[in-house]
Parts: sequence; C-alpha cells; structure tokens
Amino acid sequence: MLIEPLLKCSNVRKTFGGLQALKEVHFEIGKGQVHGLVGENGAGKSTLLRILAGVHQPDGGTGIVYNGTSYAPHNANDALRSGIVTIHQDINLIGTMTVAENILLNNEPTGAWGLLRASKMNKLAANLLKQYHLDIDPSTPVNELPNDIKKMLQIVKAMTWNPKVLLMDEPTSSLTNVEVEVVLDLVRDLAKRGVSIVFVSHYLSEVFAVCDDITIMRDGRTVGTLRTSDTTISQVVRHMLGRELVEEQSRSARGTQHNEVLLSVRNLTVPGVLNDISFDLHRGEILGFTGLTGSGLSELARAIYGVSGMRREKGTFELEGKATGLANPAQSLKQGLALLTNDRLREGILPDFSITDNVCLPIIDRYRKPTGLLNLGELNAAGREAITKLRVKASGPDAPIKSLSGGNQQKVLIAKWLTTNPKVFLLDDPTVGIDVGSKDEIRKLIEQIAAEGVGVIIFTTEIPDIEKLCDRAFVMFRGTVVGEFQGEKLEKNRILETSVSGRMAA
Amino acid sequence: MTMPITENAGANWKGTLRRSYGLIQSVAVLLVLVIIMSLISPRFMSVINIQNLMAQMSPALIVAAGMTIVMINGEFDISVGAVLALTAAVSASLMPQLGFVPAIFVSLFIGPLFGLIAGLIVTYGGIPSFITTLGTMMIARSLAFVVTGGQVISDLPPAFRVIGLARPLGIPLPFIIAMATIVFGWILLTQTAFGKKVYAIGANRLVAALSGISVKRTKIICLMLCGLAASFAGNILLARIGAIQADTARGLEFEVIAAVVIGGVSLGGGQGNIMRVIIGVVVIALIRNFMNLARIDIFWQDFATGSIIIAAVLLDALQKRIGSQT
Amino acid sequence: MTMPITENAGANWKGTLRRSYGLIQSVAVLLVLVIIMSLISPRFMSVINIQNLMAQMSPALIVAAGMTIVMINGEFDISVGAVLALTAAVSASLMPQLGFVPAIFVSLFIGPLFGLIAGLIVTYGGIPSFITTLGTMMIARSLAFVVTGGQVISDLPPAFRVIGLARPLGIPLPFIIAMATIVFGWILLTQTAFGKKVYAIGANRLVAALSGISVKRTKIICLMLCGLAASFAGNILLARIGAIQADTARGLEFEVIAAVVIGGVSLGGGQGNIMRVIIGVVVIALIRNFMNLARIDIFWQDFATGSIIIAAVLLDALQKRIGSQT
Amino acid sequence: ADPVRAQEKSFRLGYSQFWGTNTFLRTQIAGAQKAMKEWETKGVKVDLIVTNGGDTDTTKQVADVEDLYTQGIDGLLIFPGDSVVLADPIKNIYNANNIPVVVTDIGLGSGDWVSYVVTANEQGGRMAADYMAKNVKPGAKVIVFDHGPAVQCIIDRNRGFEERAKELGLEVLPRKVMKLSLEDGRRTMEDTLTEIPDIAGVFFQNHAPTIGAEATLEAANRLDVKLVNFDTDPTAYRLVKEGKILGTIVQNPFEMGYVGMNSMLTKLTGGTPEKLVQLEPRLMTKDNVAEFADEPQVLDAKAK
Ligand SMILES: Nc1ncnc2c1ncn2[C@@H]1O[C@H](COP(=O)(O)OP(=O)(O)OP(=O)(O)O)[C@@H](O)[C@H]1O
Ligand SMILES: Nc1ncnc2c1ncn2[C@@H]1O[C@H](COP(=O)(O)OP(=O)(O)OP(=O)(O)O)[C@@H](O)[C@H]1O
Ligand SMILES: O[C@@H]1[C@H](O)[C@H](O)CO[C@H]1O
Ligand SMILES: [Mg+2]
Ligand SMILES: [Mg+2]
Repeated sequence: MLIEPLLKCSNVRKTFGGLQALKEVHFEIGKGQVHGLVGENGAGKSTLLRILAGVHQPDGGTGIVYNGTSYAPHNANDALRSGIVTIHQDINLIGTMTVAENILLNNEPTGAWGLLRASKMNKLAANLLKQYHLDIDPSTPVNELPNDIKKMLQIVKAMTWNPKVLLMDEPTSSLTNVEVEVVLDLVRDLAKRGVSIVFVSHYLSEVFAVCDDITIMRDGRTVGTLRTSDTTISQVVRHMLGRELVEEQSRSARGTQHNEVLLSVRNLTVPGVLNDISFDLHRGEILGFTGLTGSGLSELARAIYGVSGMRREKGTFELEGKATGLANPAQSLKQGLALLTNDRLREGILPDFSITDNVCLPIIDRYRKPTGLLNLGELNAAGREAITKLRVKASGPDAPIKSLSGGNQQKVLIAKWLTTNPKVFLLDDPTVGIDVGSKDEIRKLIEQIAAEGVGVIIFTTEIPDIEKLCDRAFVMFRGTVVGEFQGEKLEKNRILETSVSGRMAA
Repeated sequence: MTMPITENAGANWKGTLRRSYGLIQSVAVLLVLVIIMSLISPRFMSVINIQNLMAQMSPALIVAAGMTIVMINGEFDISVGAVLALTAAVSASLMPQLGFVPAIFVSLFIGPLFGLIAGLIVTYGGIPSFITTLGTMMIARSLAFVVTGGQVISDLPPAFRVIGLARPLGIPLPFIIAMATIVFGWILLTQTAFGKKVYAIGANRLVAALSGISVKRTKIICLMLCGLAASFAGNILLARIGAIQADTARGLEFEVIAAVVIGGVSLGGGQGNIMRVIIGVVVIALIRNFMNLARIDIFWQDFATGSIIIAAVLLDALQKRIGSQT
Repeated sequence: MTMPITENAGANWKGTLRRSYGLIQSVAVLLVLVIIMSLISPRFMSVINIQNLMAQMSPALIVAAGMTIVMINGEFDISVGAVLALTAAVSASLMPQLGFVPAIFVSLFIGPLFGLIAGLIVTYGGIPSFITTLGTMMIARSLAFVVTGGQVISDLPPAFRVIGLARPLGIPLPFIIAMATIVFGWILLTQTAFGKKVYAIGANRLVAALSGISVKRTKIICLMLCGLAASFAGNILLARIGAIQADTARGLEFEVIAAVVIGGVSLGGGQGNIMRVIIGVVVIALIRNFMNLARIDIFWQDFATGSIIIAAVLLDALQKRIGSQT
Repeated sequence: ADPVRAQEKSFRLGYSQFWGTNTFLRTQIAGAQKAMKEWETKGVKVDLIVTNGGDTDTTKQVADVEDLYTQGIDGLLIFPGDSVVLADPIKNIYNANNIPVVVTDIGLGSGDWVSYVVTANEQGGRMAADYMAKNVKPGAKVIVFDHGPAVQCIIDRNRGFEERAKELGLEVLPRKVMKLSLEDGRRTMEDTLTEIPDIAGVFFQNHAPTIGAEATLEAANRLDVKLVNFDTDPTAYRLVKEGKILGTIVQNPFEMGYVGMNSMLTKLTGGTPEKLVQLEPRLMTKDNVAEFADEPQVLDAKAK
C-alpha cells in the first residue's frame, strides 16, 4: 500500500475466561476505504469490533495503531471521542426513550446553563430522519417501533458522532430491500467523504456490493484479506467454511403438494394492526408471510400465538380439525404451537442462564421425576443435544448463553423451540445474524421437520428466504393479506411488487 | 401508517398529552382521596390544615426529589433519613459559634460527602447501592448520636427559625423551597443532557455505556445530589422544628421510597416523572393527617393506612388500564 | 468448531466449581469475620455462644428462605415482619382453647393468605410488590395489635416451648428447623421445574411468558411461600421467646432483605443462591453478637455495624474480581 | 445494708439496655458507674458490659441477655424492654444458674430478682393529670399522644393520666398514636390544633415529642395549650423554666442505676439488698424548676 493505513491491528488477542476468542488478528484499513469482515458465527468479528469500540480490552500489549499513534481506548467514550464509532450487532437503543433522545444520546445540543435546546434537538432529529428516509415522529418511544426502524436509528445515531472510522456489525440484518439500499448508499457516500468503514455482514452480496477489500476470519484468526475485485462469493465462502455451498433448487419449484389441513385461521383481526386474516396451513407445509416492514408480520405471528398485548377482536382457530382458543402462549404451547420471536435480546434469551436452561425452559415440566424433582441428567443431555444438532459454538451446555456469539444464540433459540416438538412452528425472522453455512443448515432443518409432518410458518421481510424455503407465500400490506403465491409464481419480483403496491401482481 | 414529519407539531402535542396522562390520572385519584377525606372530616380542607400539611411534607418532598433522581438512575439511597439527621445535628451544633449561614453552608457538604463515598463504593466496588447506603446510613446515624451526645439540640437563632416558620402569601416557606427543589429536579431530569444520561443509565446501563456515557460518574453525581437533598431537608426540618435529636427521621427512607414508587417511578430505574412523585408524597402525608383528623381507633390506623395506599395505587392502575384501552 | 462432546464431563465439573465459587469465597469472608471475633473475645467460639447464635438467627433464616424465593422471582415482600407477629399472636391466643398443634396449624394459614392477597394485587392489579406488601404489612401489623389488644401474650404450653428450647445433640431445634427450611428452599429452587420458572420469571418475565410459564400463578405461589415462611418463623420465635407482643419483628423485613442481598441475590431478580443467603443472615447475626463482645460504645455501634457490612461485602466482591481474573 | 469490707474482689457484670441511645438510659449507666467507683475504693472491681438490644427491639434484647450469659457474667442488671418477653430468659438462664439479677425500671412479670428499682409510673400519670387539671378550665378537653401503645410502662402512665383526668372532670379525648420523635410531636400537635381547636392540654410519656409539640404551639401562638410530660433533658428543662411546658414528671434514672449497682454488689459480696426500691416521681414546674438544675438528665452531657 502506498499510504499508511488509518487503522491497523497487528496480532490482537482476546480471551474470555478459558476461551480464546481472538487468537491472532491482523487487520488494516485506509482512509475512505470500505473493508468487509466476514466469517462464521463465532469467528470473532464482533469481538474485534468491540475491542476497537473500547468495550473490551485486548490481552497483552497494544497491537492497534490509529492515525499513527497507539490506540487503546478504555471505554466507549474514548473510542467515540477519537472518531471511531460503532454500530453494534444487537439493537442498542433505549426502548423507553424517544427516537430523538436515542439518536442524540450523550450528544445533545445544549445552550446556556447546560439546558437542552429542545427545539434544536427535535429539528436536528427530524432532519436526520429525513436524510435517511425515515418517516417517523422523533417523539415516538423507540419501544413502539419495528426492528428495522430501530436498526436504522442506530445508524442515524452513529452518524451524529461524525465518524472517521465507522464499524458496522451486521447493519442490514432485519432490514428490507429498500432500507438495505439506503444503508449501502450511505456506506458508499461516507467512503467518498473519507470515512473508513468496517462492514461486518453475513449477506455476502452486500459485502461484494460495497467493500473494497474483504478480510475473512475463522476461529479467532484472520485467515486472509482479498481485493473484492479479485475474488468471488464462492471463493469467500470456501475460505469461511472450508467447504463449498451447493445452491439448492428453491422448494416451491419442486412443487410438493400438501393436502391435510393442520391449522386454519379465520378472520383474525387486531384493531389497527391486523385485518381479517384467514388462511390454512397444511401438514408438512412451509408457509411464508412477507411484506414490507410494518405490514404486520410480527404482529400476525404474535396474534396467532396469543401473546398478550395483541388484543384479538375477532378470529377463530382450528387445529387438526378441532376448534381451539390459543388464548395465551401457555395454551398455544400446549396445543403444539411454538413461536420464535424476532427480538432475541428482549424476548429471546435469558442471558445469564445456561444454554441448557434456555433450551429447556418451555418443556421444563417434562423433566419432572415422580418425586417432583428434576431429572438433571436428562436436562443436560437435552442441552448437549441442542448444541450438537445445531452445531452451536460453545464451551458446553453449561455456558451462559450471553457468552455466545449472536448467531450462535439464535441457533440455541431455534433449538429451544424444536425441543417442544411443535405441530406448528412459527418463525419470525429465523435467520437473523446467521452465517451462510448455518443458514443453509437451518433451512435443511426446517425442511426436515416439515417432512416429518410439522406445519411451518415463516414471517420475514427476507424475500430470498421465502423464495428458497416456502411452498406457498402470502404477502401482507398494512395488516391485510393482499396476495398469495405458489409454484412458479412464487418469485422475488412478483412478491416485491405486491409488497410495495399492496396489490396482487400479475 | 407512520406520521409525516410535517404533522410533528400535532404529534408532539399528542405526545406531551400522552406523557402527561399518567400525571393527570394520578391527580384524579388524589382528588378522590381528598374529597372522601373532606367528607369524613370537615376540617380537612381548612386553610390552616392545608398550610400545616404543606409544611409537614416539605422535608419529605425535598428528599423525594433526590431519591427520584437516584431511583430513575436505577439505585437506592437508604441513608437519607440518617444523613438528614446528621446534617441537622451538625448545623444546629455549629450555629452558636459560626452563626447560622456558615453553619448551614458547612452542613450542606455532609450529604454530598456521604453520596460521594457511597457512589465510589457502588461504582468501583460493585456493591449494590441498597447494601452500601444501608451501611452509610448506620454510619451517619451513629455520627448523629456522637454529635448530639444523645441530647436534643435546641435554642437556634430566631433569624434561622424564620426559614421554617415564614408564610409569604400564606404559603409556608418550607413548602415553597420544596417545590423549588422539585422544579429544579424536574429541569435537571428533563431539560438537561445530564438528565438524559440519568434516565438512559437507569433504563439500560450497557446501552448507555456504549453511547459513551460515563456510567460511574453519573451514578456518583446522582448519589451526591440525593445526599445534598437530604442535607437540605435536614436544615429545613431543623428550622421548622427548632430542635434536633439524633433519632430524627428514622424510617424516612422507606416513606420516601414508597412515595416515589407510588409516584410511578419503577424500582428498576429508567422510568418515572418527578412531578408525579409529588403526588406520592402528598398521598402519604394526607393519610397520616387524615388518621389524626378522622379519629380512627389506634389499633386500626395502620389497617386503614395500608388499605388506603393499596386502594389509591390500584385505582390509579385501573384508570390507566381503562385509559389505554380507548 | 464445537467442543467435542467427550470433554463435557470436565466442562461440567468446572461449571459446578465456577458456580460454587461465589459460595466458597463468601464462606472465606465469613471465616475472616469469625477469626477476628475469636481474637477479640475468647468466648466467641464457646459452644454455648454458638448455640445461642444458632437459635437467635433461626427465625431470620426461615424468613430469608422465603424472601430469597420472592426476590429471585423479582419481587419484594415487605410484610414478613408483620405477618410473623400476627401469626405468633394468633397462634399464642388460640393455644389455650385449641391446644398447641391445632393452633400452630391454623396460624400457618395466615402467611399464605397474606401472600395470596398480595399476589393477586401484584399480578392482576399490576401494583409493584414493594407497595402492595407495604400495604399488607400495615394491615397485618394492625391486626396483630387487635389480636393482642396491645398486651403481651404469654404462658404457653410447656410442650410447645420444647420446640423453641430443645437441643438434640446440642444443636438448638429452631436451628435444625431453619436449616431444613433452607434445604427445602434450595431443592425447590434448583432441583424442581418450579424453581427454574421462578428464576426465569425473575430474569425476564416476557421470555418466561412466551415459554408458556404462567407468570401470575408462579408469582402468587412465591409470595404465598414467603408468607408461609414468615408464619413458620412466627411460631418458632414464639416457642423460643415464650411470649409475643404486636410490635415483634418490626424492621425484620429490611434486616432480611439486607441479608439476602449480602448473600448475593440481585435486587432485580433472576439471580442468586439460597445457600449463600445463609451467610448473609449469619453475618448480620454475628455483627450484633460482636457488638456485645467487643464492648463498642452504644453511640458507635451503628458505625461499626455499617462499616463491617460494607467491608464484608467489599471483601467478597474484591475476592471475586481477583478470582475471575485467573 | 452496708456491706462488710471485702478483700480484693472483681466481678464481671452485664447491663442489658433496651434503648441505650436514650438519655434516660444512659443516665442509668452513669449512676451505675458512680456506684462502681465508690466500690472500687472498697476493693471491689467491676468489669461492666453494656448491651443495647438493637435499640428498642425486645427480640434482640433476649439475644443480648443470652450473649451476656455466654460472657460468663457474675450478675445481670437489666432495663427490660418488656416485662413478659424478657422474663423468660431471666428465668431459664439466670435464675436457673443462680446468677443474681437486678431490674432497673419497667419490671418483670415473672422470674426472680434480688432487687427492683422503679418509679411508680401509674402514680406519675396521675400526678400529671392532677397538675393539668389545676391549670385548665374545669371540663376542658385533654388528650394523650401515645408513642407506645404496646409498651407496659407507657400503658401505665397513660392509664394513670386518663383515669385521674376523668375523675377530675376533664374531657379525655381518644389518644393519638405517633412515633417517638420531635417531628411527629410537631405534626401531631398541628393536626390536633386543626381538628380540636379548643384542646386545652396534652400528656406525653417522653420529652422529645413534647419539645416538637411546643414548637407547634409557639409557631401557632397557642401557648395556652398546656403540655405535661414524663422525663426531661436540657431543652425540655429550659422550656419548663420559660413556662412553655407546664410540667414534667421527673424520674430519677441516675438513682436507678446507682441503687441498682449497689444492690448487685451488695448481693455479690454476701449482703442482702432490698427487694423493691420505689422511687417517687417528682413534679417539676416553673415554680420549682431550680431544684432540678443539677439533675443528671438536665445537665448537658457535653457540658459535663
Ligand atoms: N463476553 C464473552 N464471554 C465469553 N465468551 C465470549 C464473549 N463474547 C464473545 N465470546 C466468544 O468469543 C467467540 C467470538 O464471538 P463473536 O461474537 O466475536 O463472534 P462473531 O464472529 O461476531 O459471530 P456472529 O456472526 O455469530 O455474530 C465466540 O466463541 C463467543 O462465544
Ligand atoms: N398494539 C399496536 N398498536 C398499534 N400499532 C402497533 C401495535 N403494535 C405494533 N404496532 C405497529 O405496527 C407496525 C408493524 O410492526 P411489525 O413488528 O409487525 O413489523 P414487521 O412487518 O414484522 O417488520 P419487522 O419484522 O421487520 O420488524 C409497526 O409500525 C408497529 O409500531
Ligand atoms: O419508660 C421508659 C423510661 O422510664 C423512660 O421514660 C425512657 O423511656 C421509656 O422507655
Ligand atoms: Mg457478531
Ligand atoms: Mg417482524
């Protein structure tokens, strides 16, 4: 390289307890460059970013040089003040605070006496939102927003720090196509303006779309850096996984027929959220619900499962031909439903609990011995099985789930619901944060349980998932089902058009 | 769907209304309480009783302002009652030599000092504030006994007593000071960057830290402010009563925490409105006052108090549930 | 790169060690305290002193078992002291007519009943348990005054007193009962499905609810169990002291909450080890004993108590920090 | 009963206090210590352990009494927080092991003691009512502010006051409960003035709330309301002197401790102390206040 890199890591290491998360990391980025960072779940990407963000301190001396001087931030504030700004992998906003408060947190405009300048704050927030095409009221509490908007807000928040180096950890997971484009445009634009960007993502097409260089991590090591222009996706995948990925034919094209109705939903209505939704799910079928964000996908999943807060005004359910109430999660679970929610942090994991305890929570009563005591041996076996089945990278079933990488946590949660042996499996954004290899495995797993007679419903804005995995798909628009696709009609462009227009595409 | 940016004025107004909703409803519950009490005891609404109530609740209001900040920040301060007593004891015992202004001034350092010590232990030692301030409470109470020698200290300068006894425009000065403290707390919590940090840390300290907020420093400052409030209240109480003993304000911490929780501040932190805390303090003061006016049998007074507290909070919650359904 | 399953046995063993680490270290802190006390007073380690200590701390241990369950579940029970007093009062006043076994039996319904009422208000009314049980505490205390008429009730059947005074193998029976209660709590919390639910709800009630756990029912049961513990402790205390007055065990709630927190249970719920709570109770009991042995001036006793509590918890935290670095 | 001069002797004694931060109880200790000094000149040394029962917690006082036994004391002086609750360990431990017990104030309902020194509490209450009646109009309204509805000596004082006040034709209103503190005295007095503007007199069982109530009366210009109380301290003494507290029933805690310690050492050196020593309560008013100027309760602790 001609110019001295702006940020350079040499031989960075990090251990957690006994586990060496980073063994030998070499990495550098020049001014105005976009550098992709890819690797399997648990490879160490987030750990590296957290070190740069001042959250973790690396082992041993400082292997990091920034702007020509040694860089060793003690905390997030040090990093932020030196222009290194991070968008962390998991949603990092304060739910009880408003949009404006969140994006300007610790960066508020103040006037005389240190008083906030409320009008300036609102104007600033409104302008930022407009700039990123976000049509939301700055005074909305963040809790009330869907996940993708929250993700976008994190990006907006990062921009208020005027980054010199922007570290983006899976910035596009749970975003819709349109939003992904907004983010990618932003990345390109920032690079043009001289900001250096580290772009961590499991969406390799996005990585290839914006990055100048790609560094591949495996098992805590950087195994190499490639020029994007000199490589291909499959080459990168091979480096990541050490094996090839075979593109499979999409399921709908195989045209499997399913006739036995398993669950039928009629006239499901949640005022202001869901509008008169009726459909049948067949045994062995994988059904997809997609649409733009805000079209009510998560709400539908939750309304079926009977989550409190989803006040059903109307709606009847028939499971295996028998009417059922599905009044609350406990009842739904008993009837054979399972729901994987899309908010891993708030509604998914119990961070301090072991993998086993997370996995076995819904079925804990099954491990009761006649004495009333738990069969701890079997419980542990179940945890161990989950780790093996989903190839979770963990030190063992006793490890607290918070010590896992994001993608591995997601796998544990999928395992959790699988252990309930559901008849109907509702999956809301199941592949968030999952690496390409595992995504493939999870797809296979879902197909396998479908083949065993389970009815699966996937709720996702990820049209590729729908295309690959579903027998049939419904498109939602503002809480209403506006289209149904099957067979060869189940195809990306038709779905997208319907999602946007709210009208069935030809 | 989502609201266009141009409608922001309207949305903001609605937002404000929505945020004030809890406050308005709590006021409604308070009104119900007041009406019932006035019906039972006609003297309840007399000017003099209201003046008394105002003066009586002033120290608790001031302490509640500090406690609200600490609790929104996600911590507790169990030491407030003891720090109040120690401050008043020091202030009273310094007055003869120093004069009352310097004595007050010196004594106002006690609370922040205790807050600083507790804050350092909580943040650097990683000890829960509940335990830490339980410890500092005992230390402060002990020192109060040492300072007073177990005696009542009295005979304070009349000029000082004025602070506790004056009633400009008929409103007791302690109450005016207390309200000013609450307003100060409100400004600090809602109109300053510091306030945003306090809420953010209480809601999610990890996110706050990742946003570059110095969690330790903020927590320490919150505890120091709460200590300052306790010291301030100590001087106000001293001026009102004109005497102090080491035992003063025992149990005040729980009365105030109860008031703060009744006022809607969550025990976990991150949420709450200091203005509603006033209502919490008023409810507790009203109940005590009411017990005295309504001539309820001694043995049954706690029963009535407990029931009224539960009923008032239930009523509040019930109303909110009905409100949120429309 | 998952770890080969064959290594799991080792991992498990390490896991167990890691989980017990906190316990082992707290025991170490306790030992330091004990050694210091023995140096100050040679009689500290005498059989009789240890017997006394065991008997003295028994009611607090039993209540702490209940409080631990409630606090791991993410709630508080402020009413334990009052429920204890009410139970003992009822039990003592029924004994002459009913005989002591039926009297105990009847009185043991009081705590669960209070727990049920509080539980219903907390879960269906959505009122924080802190406030709810503050209310029920006042109600229970009031009823204790009504039942005793403000008098001390004494003169209990000698057969009943045996429960409080017997020392099989030299160990006070109340202590044996208390340890049995703790072990029961430990089994409940760690070896049963119910226990897993209690922890899960305390950690994140939303996740628990989505996993099909009945949050309301579990919370109510926890409060009822805590009530039962308080009632149980009431009878033990009664048997030990042989008399009861309505004022008994005022403030016990905070002593026990402090012990539970010293024992490492987080105030927010979801975490904690009931075995370590024993240490919290012992620390607090030792301190009182220590004050008497070390002849600390009464004015300075609170100072010493506060400092020891902070120092013990700090030492514990410090040790853990050093431990986790290796 | 003067003891025979003993040869060099030393005793370890315990003094179990119930509320050791209170002036009254500290004064008892001071009295006991004076006696100890006198005995030392006679060659009797005392090693005194004072315990505090967690300040007003009877259950803790039971634990203290047990701890003191563990310490191997030769004799126990006790200010029992409760006559019934504390009787039990006295019987089961001290009487059973023949360790002498001296009770100062309050009294024990059962068990045995070598000496009991006490003020006639109910009589004190009656004296207070007598003096109150002399200073208010016939049939005037009087009230008791009660800080200890379950504490025996307080119950006795209140009963004495109320019964005597009724006998004397005063109108006795239902008691108000409050905490024992300055600010509760102040607040309760404020509330009472509102509710019962024609209240003529209030009786208290302790000086602290009396001082608080006086602050109310002064602020409200209602010094016509008469206050009578038990116990005193420098502030309460001054208020009597200034005529702002009508009268105080003064006990003699110093004497309680002094006599108690003398009784104990008499017993331990082979003598026979008096089983019951009744100390007369004395009425302190503006007119005789000078007689009380040297009371240990009145002398400021720090001035000493
Ligand atoms: N706080 C922690 N304590 C213990 N282990 C941790 C901790 N944080 C990360 N690890 C471990 O470090 C390794 C790397 O994790 P990291 O989160 O960096 O992976 P990642 O590459 O970001 O994966 P993903 O794609 O799933 O987000 C994992 O094995 C993880 O379990
Ligand atoms: N109870 C409710 N009342 C009114 N609006 C609601 C309610 N719950 C959610 N919403 C709103 O409905 C919209 C739909 O959110 P939802 O979570 O279903 O989006 P989604 O289509 O699943 O997208 P994603 O999964 O990407 O978040 C959001 O704008 C959300 O704020
Ligand atoms: O009654 C006792 C004493 O006699 C004294 O009045 C001090 O307070 C009470 O505890
Ligand atoms: Mg990651
Ligand atoms: Mg969704």
